[in-house]
Amino acid sequence: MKLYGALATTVALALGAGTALAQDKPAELKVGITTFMSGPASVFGVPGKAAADLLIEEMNAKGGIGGVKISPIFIDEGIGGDKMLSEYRRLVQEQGVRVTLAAISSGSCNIIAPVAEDLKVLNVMWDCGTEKILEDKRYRYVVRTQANATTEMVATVLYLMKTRPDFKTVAVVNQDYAWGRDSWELFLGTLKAFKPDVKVVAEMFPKFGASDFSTEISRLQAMRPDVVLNTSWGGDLDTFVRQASQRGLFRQNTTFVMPLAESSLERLGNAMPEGVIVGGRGEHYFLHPETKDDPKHKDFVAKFRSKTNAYPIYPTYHMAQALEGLKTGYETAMQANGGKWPSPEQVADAMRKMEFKAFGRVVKMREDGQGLEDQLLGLTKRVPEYPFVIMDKMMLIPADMVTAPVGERSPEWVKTIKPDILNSDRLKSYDYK
Amino acid sequence: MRLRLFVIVLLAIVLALPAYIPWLKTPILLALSNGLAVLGVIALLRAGQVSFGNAMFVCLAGYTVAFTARAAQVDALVLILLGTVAATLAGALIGLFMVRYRGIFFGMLNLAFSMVLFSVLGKFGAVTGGTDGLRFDRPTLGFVQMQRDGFETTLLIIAVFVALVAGILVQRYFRSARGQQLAAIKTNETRLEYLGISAKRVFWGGYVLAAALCGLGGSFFALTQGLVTPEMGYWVRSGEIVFIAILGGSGHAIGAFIGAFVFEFVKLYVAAWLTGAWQLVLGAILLVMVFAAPTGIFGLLERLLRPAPALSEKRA
Amino acid sequence: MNASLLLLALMDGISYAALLFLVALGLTLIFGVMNILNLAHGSLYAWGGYVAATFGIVIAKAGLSPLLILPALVIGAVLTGIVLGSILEIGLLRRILTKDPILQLLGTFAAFMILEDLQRLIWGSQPYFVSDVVSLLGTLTVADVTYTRYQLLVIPSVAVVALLGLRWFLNRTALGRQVTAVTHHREIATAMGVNASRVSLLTIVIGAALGALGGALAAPTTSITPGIGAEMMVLSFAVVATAGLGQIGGAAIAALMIGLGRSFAVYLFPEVEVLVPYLIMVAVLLIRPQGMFSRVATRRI
Amino acid sequence: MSKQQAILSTRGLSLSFGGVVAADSIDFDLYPGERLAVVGQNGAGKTTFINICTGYLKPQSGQVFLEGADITGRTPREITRRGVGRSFQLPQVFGEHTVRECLLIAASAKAGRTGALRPLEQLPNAADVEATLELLQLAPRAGDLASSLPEGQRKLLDIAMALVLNPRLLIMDEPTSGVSTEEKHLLMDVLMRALDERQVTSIFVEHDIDIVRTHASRLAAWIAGRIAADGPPEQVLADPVVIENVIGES
Repeated sequence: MKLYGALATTVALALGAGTALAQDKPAELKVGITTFMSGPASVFGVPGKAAADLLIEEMNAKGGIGGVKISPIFIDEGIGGDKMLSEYRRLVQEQGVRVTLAAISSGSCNIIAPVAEDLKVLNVMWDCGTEKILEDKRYRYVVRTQANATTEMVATVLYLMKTRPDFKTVAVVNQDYAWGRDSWELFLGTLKAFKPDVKVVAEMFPKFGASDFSTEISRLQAMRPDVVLNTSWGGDLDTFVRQASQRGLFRQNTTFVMPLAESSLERLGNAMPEGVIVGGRGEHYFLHPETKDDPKHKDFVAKFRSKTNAYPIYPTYHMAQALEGLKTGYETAMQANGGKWPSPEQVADAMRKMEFKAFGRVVKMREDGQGLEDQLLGLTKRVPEYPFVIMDKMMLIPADMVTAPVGERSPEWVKTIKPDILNSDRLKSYDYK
Repeated sequence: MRLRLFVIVLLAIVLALPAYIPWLKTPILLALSNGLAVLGVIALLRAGQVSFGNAMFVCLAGYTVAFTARAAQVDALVLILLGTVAATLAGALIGLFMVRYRGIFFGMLNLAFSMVLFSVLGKFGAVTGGTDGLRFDRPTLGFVQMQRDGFETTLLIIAVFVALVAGILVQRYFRSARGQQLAAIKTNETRLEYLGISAKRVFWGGYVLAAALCGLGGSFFALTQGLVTPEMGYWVRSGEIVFIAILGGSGHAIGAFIGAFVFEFVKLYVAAWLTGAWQLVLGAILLVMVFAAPTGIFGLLERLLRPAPALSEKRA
Repeated sequence: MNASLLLLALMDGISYAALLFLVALGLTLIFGVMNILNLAHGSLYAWGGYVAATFGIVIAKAGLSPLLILPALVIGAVLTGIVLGSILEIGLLRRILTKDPILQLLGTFAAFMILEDLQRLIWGSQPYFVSDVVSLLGTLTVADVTYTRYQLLVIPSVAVVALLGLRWFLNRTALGRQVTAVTHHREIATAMGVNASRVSLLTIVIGAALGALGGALAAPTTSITPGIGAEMMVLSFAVVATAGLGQIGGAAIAALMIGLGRSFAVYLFPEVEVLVPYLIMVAVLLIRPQGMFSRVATRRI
Repeated sequence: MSKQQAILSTRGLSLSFGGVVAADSIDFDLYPGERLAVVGQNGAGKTTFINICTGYLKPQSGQVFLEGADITGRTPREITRRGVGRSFQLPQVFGEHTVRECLLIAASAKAGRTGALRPLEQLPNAADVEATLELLQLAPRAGDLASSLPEGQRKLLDIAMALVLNPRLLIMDEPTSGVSTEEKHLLMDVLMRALDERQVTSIFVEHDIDIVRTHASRLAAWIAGRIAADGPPEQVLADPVVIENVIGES
């Protein structure tokens, strides 16, 4: 009896070994992930990392990707571009990492994209927004599993035109760095396509990380523009909103447009007034009208809350999309590869022809590596269920309507947008229930 | 002389390691570029002056390289030259104003100038690429178009050579009469004037030298990264450079490079291992240096390297 | 620019200048006594802010009246000053008193780096704030622009009190005169039997508390985030350098110049706002290399 | 001797700080080869006079002439380059350099552009340095840090740094202050021998009357910013005003 048992195990082992050889899968899939663990942007990086830990654990529990477990290695973007670059190369050339998720800041993406290309490393830009990277240069190894700045800003204008169409004057208070400047350029360019005669009354770019906006606020109070755009995030946005509400700026009848505010709502609590147009850089929200009751999503929200006691914000969803996209990419590539473990090249190619779904709608990947992710915006509203404002009058805007087609440059393309897309029946709106 | 041996060994290591561990090229190149900038700041330290703005010259050279590389097909060697020249000219100009100030005023004014450059680069995005900076494609090196790997190897060799030559020349300058006059500024400017020596002119020389070396470093930095950002000129960077100078020790040119390498790798590994606490570790190291080894790592090595050093070489 | 905008710019500048002044005051005081420029002063500002914010949150959690936050801010600042100030003085400053000025700078820079990370380890990187007190104090309207009483009245008056209080302390009290004596000439003061190290400890605690107070008072209107320390440090240096090292009254004027200059810039040429402090400093030092209010000391030979 | 041209002259030199009159329209001539001692109470204006003549202070009125050329308000650097050396009451040396290095740096002032870029030890005029070290008996301490020297030798070094440039006029502010009485005479002997050898005209401020008697060829007594008495030492020292106001306490 014993003998048979021993024999059985030996055979089993032999077989196991045999199968292992046949597929020659790696023992684990090392994934380098850059995220901000220090510096102001850690308001995104830390939740992003939390989500990564959570989701990777789950994936591995379910057998990882095609039976291969994912083992993440994190790089802190906060140590500065050059140090990050060294660290990135250490991962690739010392630890043999062939797949990376980088990065949060567009600056980091700018540094890493060409390096990844040269080192033949599959890089998924998991959170950075700048559309320029994929529009200026064609990459083979670099893809983005989420929308880009153009999609976000054009959708924002669309939502503004749908909800508060009659306005004449607009002002901007953006952080003085690339995103703040570029997003304003895109916003204004698009807006002009709808309202050629719109008047810009003030362009203010307080320095990144400014701690006092009282002068900007006074100026807005003195000018009373109809619309104020503010694409800032983190401490800057919190400070602005808090000071503005203390100063009663929100009481005057101005429409505030804050495309990144979803990531600040819980922190701001009641400082954030009702009726502000907010978005979350994509189409994902813990109260997503279509997926909020989807058990997978509910479960994620619950787990994330118990881990960080905060509701998930957009970077966590972007992380989910990156991992989900990577998984789908590998699986499609594996099929195409006759079940064999694919090379980064094969995955990179596969990731340009596939679709995947995380906690929102399906994201469709394009041949230029850009993911087509719809956009969700809404109006802030106070509700008894939450100690902070939530999004009401949500609208889901299909990505293909608001993204520059392959090979076109966004700043020029937005000027060509036809106002009549406002009448499209594909713009679905939902109330908070 | 043991020092020479030490340097040779160091060079051997720097050149040999990347052959086996390719990823080391980037950090080593960055360390060398930093080292060159530090070398410049050491010149100022010898005059007893701390600049919180010398990264501005690093940055200026970097942008010169980037602009030229984007505008025209120019070889990397020419780019390095242009970057250095630009920084030197800027240094010569700004220096005219700076030599009037000492101590904290000198430090703060340099900081002020660098912050002006920093914000201007960030603001006029149309021209400067804003805070995301300017990326440029790999230029030819020695008029040969190379892949990243070959490019970096060659650049590394050139950088090592340049660093060596710069180190030797600067050390010569330190030991020259002019260099000693510079060091005398630290202790007694009145006496210099009463010897008929213009402290301002001597200091101006030191300042221009510092700017030139920072420019040289900045050019290599830009070529290594293929991207320049305003961050290169942020005052914290200038602080880093001074930090490294103290770490390595300002008693000898080589201190700059010792410091730069230690700093680069400490920061790299600390950041990788105990994320979010690298500043703490660096701070602790700095404190230890201040109390235990005010003459820097070189000061510690010196006894091993030079049995009987001239007293003037003992200074930090 | 018309009269009402002028008025607005003034209003905006004042409260900012007041905060700036409090921090710079602490810095310049410490410099006066130790003759060391404390690069860690920015961290005191940040720590003050975090401690105050924590107090505020505790009070809010305990369901006490937000009015209690005001005293809590001050207490928080004073505690921070006493604890960090003593640690700095005993642990670092008095030990590097005789060292090369460069090493002194680097020493305090090291302290700054350490405090920055400790602060991040303790409070994390999420923004902190305590805004209830501001809303409670209400607002007032000038040229139909709304201001918070807190910014327009509370902060500036605290700054004025600090200035006058310190003046009185230094000139009228025995202890204060000892401080002044040490400021002027440490050796002589010691020779005259002043306990210099006790005086320095006291001064640095006061200076640290002032820095922390700046942060504490900022907490209700701004988000306390990593990095505000470094920011404020550079600005307060600009103030101190512009005024002239160790110039208390001068610091007030320099802070006003920079605060107002900044807010005027936002109205007239927003793009230069960030540069204003540096431009002002450069301009002043061009004309007076020692700063506005210090006299050029001819070295005795 | 008043036929030949004065090496240093002042006319109506005046300067006052606040209420204190430090120089009160001083007319003064110094002739080559003279060895002038200056006496006077503290605050009588001796150092101020030196500071004006060497360009450290600017007079409110009056002029300073060096060999007939007006040097009023010139910088110390220019005046030094014209051949006026100076030593200080508080020795002005390079504390972090060795004695030899201090002198080499001093000598390098004459090395010119290219010379200054040679290694310090290989200055064209390095020989003068060694000579001066010997002359002022500093050779034994040549390798020590300047800051480590005792007061007396630091004073000598201070003077040596001025002397190494071969000035025609050397102005010394209290060369023997802070030096013990027995050392004083040794110091002055060494010094004066050196000055003779180099034929340097000299002015030295001195409190010790013995020193003045032994070493000065001419004596000027300062009282409240003016020269109260000027002439051969014995004559000046006999002057009742001088006896009352100067020697009385020194």
